[in-house]
Amino acid sequence: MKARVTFKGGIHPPENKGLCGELSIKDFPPPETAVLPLQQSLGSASEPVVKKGDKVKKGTLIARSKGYISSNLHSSVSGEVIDIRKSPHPLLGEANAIIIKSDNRDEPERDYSAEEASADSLSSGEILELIQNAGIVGLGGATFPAHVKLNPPADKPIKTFIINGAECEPYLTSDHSLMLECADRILKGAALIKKMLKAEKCLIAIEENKKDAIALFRQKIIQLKNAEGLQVFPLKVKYPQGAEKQLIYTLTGKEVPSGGLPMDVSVLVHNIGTVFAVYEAVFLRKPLFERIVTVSGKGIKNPANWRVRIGTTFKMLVNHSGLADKKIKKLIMGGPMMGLAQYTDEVPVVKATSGILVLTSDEAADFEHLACIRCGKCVSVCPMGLMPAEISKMVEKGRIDTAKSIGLMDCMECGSCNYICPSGTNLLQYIKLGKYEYLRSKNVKR
Amino acid sequence: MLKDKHLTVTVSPHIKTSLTTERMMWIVSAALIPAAGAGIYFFGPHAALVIAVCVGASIITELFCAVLMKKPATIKDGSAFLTGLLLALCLPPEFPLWMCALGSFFSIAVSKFAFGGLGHNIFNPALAGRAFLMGAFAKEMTTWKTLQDFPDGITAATPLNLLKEQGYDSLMKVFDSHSHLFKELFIGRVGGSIGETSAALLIIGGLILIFARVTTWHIPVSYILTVIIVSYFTGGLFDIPFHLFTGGLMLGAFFMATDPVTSPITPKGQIIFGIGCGLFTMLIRIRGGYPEGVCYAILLMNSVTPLIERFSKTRIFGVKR
Amino acid sequence: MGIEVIIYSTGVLLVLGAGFGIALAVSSKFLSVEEDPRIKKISDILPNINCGACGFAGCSSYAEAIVTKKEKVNLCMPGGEKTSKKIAGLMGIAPDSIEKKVALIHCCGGGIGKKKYDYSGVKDCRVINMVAGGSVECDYGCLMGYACLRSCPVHAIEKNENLMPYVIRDKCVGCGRCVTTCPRNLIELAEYGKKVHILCSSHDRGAEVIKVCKVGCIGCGKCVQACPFNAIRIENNLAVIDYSKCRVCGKCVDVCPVKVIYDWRKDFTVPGKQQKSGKKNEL
Amino acid sequence: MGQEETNNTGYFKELSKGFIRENPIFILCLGLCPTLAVSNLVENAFGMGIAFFFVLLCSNITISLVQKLIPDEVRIPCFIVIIAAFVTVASLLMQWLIPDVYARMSLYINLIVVNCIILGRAEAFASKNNVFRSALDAVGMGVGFTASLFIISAIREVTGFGTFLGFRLIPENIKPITIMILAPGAFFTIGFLMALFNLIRIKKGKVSK
Repeated sequence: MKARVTFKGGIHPPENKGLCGELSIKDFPPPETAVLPLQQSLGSASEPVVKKGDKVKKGTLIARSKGYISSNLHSSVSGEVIDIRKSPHPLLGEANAIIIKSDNRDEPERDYSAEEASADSLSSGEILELIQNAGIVGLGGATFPAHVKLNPPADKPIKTFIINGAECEPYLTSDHSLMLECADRILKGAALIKKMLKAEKCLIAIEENKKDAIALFRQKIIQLKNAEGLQVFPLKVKYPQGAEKQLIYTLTGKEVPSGGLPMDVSVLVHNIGTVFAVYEAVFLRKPLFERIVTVSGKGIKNPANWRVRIGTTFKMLVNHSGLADKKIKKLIMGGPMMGLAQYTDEVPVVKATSGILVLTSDEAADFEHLACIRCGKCVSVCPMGLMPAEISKMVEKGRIDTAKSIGLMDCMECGSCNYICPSGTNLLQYIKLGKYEYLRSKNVKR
Repeated sequence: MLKDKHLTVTVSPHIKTSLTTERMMWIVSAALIPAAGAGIYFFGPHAALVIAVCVGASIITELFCAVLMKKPATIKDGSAFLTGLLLALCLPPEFPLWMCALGSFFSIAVSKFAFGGLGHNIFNPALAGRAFLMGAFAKEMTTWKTLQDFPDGITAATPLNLLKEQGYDSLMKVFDSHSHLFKELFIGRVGGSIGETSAALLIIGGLILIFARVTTWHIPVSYILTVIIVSYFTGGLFDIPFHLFTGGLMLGAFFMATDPVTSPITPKGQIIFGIGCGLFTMLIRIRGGYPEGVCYAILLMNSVTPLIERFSKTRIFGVKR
Repeated sequence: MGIEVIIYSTGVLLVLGAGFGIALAVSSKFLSVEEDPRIKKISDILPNINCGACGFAGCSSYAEAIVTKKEKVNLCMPGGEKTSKKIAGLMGIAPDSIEKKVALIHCCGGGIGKKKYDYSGVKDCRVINMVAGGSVECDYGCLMGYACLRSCPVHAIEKNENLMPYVIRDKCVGCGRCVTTCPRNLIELAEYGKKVHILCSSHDRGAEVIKVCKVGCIGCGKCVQACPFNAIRIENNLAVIDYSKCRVCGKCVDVCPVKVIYDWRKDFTVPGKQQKSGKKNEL
Repeated sequence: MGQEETNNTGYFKELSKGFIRENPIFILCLGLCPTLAVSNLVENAFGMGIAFFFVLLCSNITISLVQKLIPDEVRIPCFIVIIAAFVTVASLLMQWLIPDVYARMSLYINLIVVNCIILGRAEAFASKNNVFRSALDAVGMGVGFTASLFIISAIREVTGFGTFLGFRLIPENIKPITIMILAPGAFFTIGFLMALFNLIRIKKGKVSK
């Protein structure tokens, strides 16, 4: 099956995916000290269950989820808890974190390499519990706790389960390399989730620039015995192909209503990394304490994909990969389109870190801010069908209500408009400001 | 070590397209150069002087206004250069130079800076300048130059003028046959404004714009299609190429109507805009007092751009109509 | 012009005037809409800067609410006591007391505090605050994005020489727009009469404050001891004045080691600047 | 406008406000219709200005005299009657004194009846102030209007015809700018002068940007 339909809009930024060279995953050595921020997912921060001086092993639970939308946190090294204090956080600036000093023995809590035979006979509830205990969150970057997403309300059954392997962000190849190395396991995880959700179909969506992954998955599915409803779906190469709503539209033709969730159209989307983490949690009983991270950008001498423990600082990764002898401008967590710029390299890898980019000043060029010439490019690229220039102008004038009425809150902040704008106006920043102001005014009124 | 480096922190996205406003303006200017060159080749050195004066006066006016309004002077972005060039291309080749300068001044100072500068003007500055000159110096604006290498040298008027004032027969007398007329029109060896005569070169320039993604196909295609349809129904098959290749239609459709500032931002709005331009152009050409209607048609549609935008909003994803 | 013209025109005018006069009388009886004239009068009294401090969309809707919904007459902060009294007189009720309040920015170190990173993008503190927790090291410091300055309807906020925004107290009408605008909640409305304030909001421990800012409250407690009325307490590492007890003696000002307590009766109006008052008051 | 305190100081202020501060054309934007119509020749503009001045002065004085007599509800019809009477007088006078100017612009003279400056001053000022102040206001506004008209027409006549009061200023071989004597020219001129007046006011600090 070839991708025929696609969503409206989108852009084609230079991919730069080739920087990483061969797509093998290398193991990054466990860090001397791991910094594990308590806030790793959307919702509330988790509550520490260890205190200063406690000995922990790799995979020991160190913080428990607090509230429904929250996640567990496990130690990524074996060693001693030396402090719980405020430290840099890649998303929040600063937040409380558990600091663990490694004893260099890397002792696991249990053996994570042997596959549990009994996994196939588990009930849905048991699987969910395993997932929740393992502290799995959406690894695409949104970090929504996986057990919440996998437990839709009874009146909204899931018919189609989509595995998002689009990885449309430039530079990043972590999902791609994971797909190439662990196709079998991903498929196992996919089958498990599909069974658990009682979904009719399971679509694996992969962008066409990852031909080898598409071929590999197709071949594996043919080999599989119970591959009913399992399908690989090649996607047109463009950004933001991996955005949830756009992906659902491309694959099923259904539009998630404004303000709604994918389950409103009986669809559930999970990132490829999350599916892999689910496999590990259920079949290996391994909690989420490491993930694949792309370290790339033209500022890096040897870009590569690493399997990194959560809590490793960016500094270690960057130094290990080597800095290129160029003018370095930005350090980014995530992709260049939606990633967050960091002010220090002391921040640790968290569950949301899909990539670390060091961009040189010619890649991340600053634009001279010129007047909007109303070229309409932002309108034609907006995948949500908004008029970003209008919205940002309204926000700039302080007319938040007008901005709301023309779709301010429908923006998903993909940044396409900002990328394409020839005048270099900061459309997305104004839209973010507008959202902030709108939520704030709503809170005041309450 | 990253620590010693100066890290810049911004909101995402961190990469941007290389197609800047500045580059867009220069691409448009470059796309106009073949047509301008043809104008100079056909009409002689005075045409080059007209172009030079218009561009120079535009840039000087832009500088002057920027200083007066205490705004940073934006000569580098090429918008003043482009306005001057476009204005020159829709002026007659023998136009007095001081009038060129005055028109450029009007274009930049009144129709652009008085509205707030680049991005805020309601009317296309070059066309507004032309309309001003038309109002101020009607006689000079309709005095066309005779082409030296033309068979009998009597055609001191554009083909549209001939048709309007002397009728179909005299047009045929000058050009002998349809095929000859269309050939001359297509190449551009007819009377007219400096840059509007050579349809072939203008089409090439327009295609450059579309392929360089400076502009989209919506306005030119809907404009030209409307003209084709209207001319077919009002005059028949002969009228289609005649109306397409005479006057400033190609220049207007590819370079003037597509001016981003004064046209709607939504694709649907751009199509409506193009259709409106086409209808008004044909209305003025067929029923109006002027032989040529491109300039006023586009100016008229410019004035309703906000209205079009209001009625051609894009559909927000996930929102049912 | 003959005499007959005069007579004729007089007659025509008379007849027309009588006819239309009757028509007017009839229509005024049947078509008139009862509108309370007090609404317009109150509208005229109100300052018409539409600041929104009263909680209504604008001055005219507040005027309407006073007449139709018997809203309190002391809600107009910019107008102050004078306006309140005038409206009360018009409505025939006793005026409620009104305290003049001015905005106060509880930070004076944004411009001299340590920077966390180089920011580039929209220069608005509400945006800067979203990026990695703000561009200054101090978590409670002003980000110098001047959203307050732009939100002020009467241009009462300016930048001082350290580029910190400050409030011109005599221009401020106390509408409270800047209070809701500030993304770090550094601004509050303070009584105009109580002229001693602590210009810092940092709840960090003293050692951390010293690291990032020269003019940050370190919670040393010297002011607490100096206060003869027990009006100052240390709350979560930050000195806070209890205005119900404060008698504005100014003793705390002198003992503060980091100079974050300001006395507006002395000869400076601009925090961090020590400028003679009144000099920079014009726009 | 009418809310100035009625103390005895500032008579000069009352008089001079029409020149620049509250110039009827450039600041208050009143009476643009005759301004557009008659300002392409200085001669016409002058005639219009004089007629206008006369009507404004007389109506302001009369209205301030009878303000107590007129009931509030029917003040507009009464004002119109008064103004119309003076316009008739003015047009009769002009017909007698300067017949050739009158012939060119009789229509516009009659239209003074509904000119918004006169009605506006009557409504906003004369009906609330005493006779002397109203007269001062009328003189100020009248002079302001006439002067403004004179400036506009001078610019338009020189650029559009190349003449001033009929004398040729610009040599024949330089083409005059035809558009300046058409309605758009009036708009351009008024627009530029308005910008100039606003600039003066901003410089003086009367208006904040």
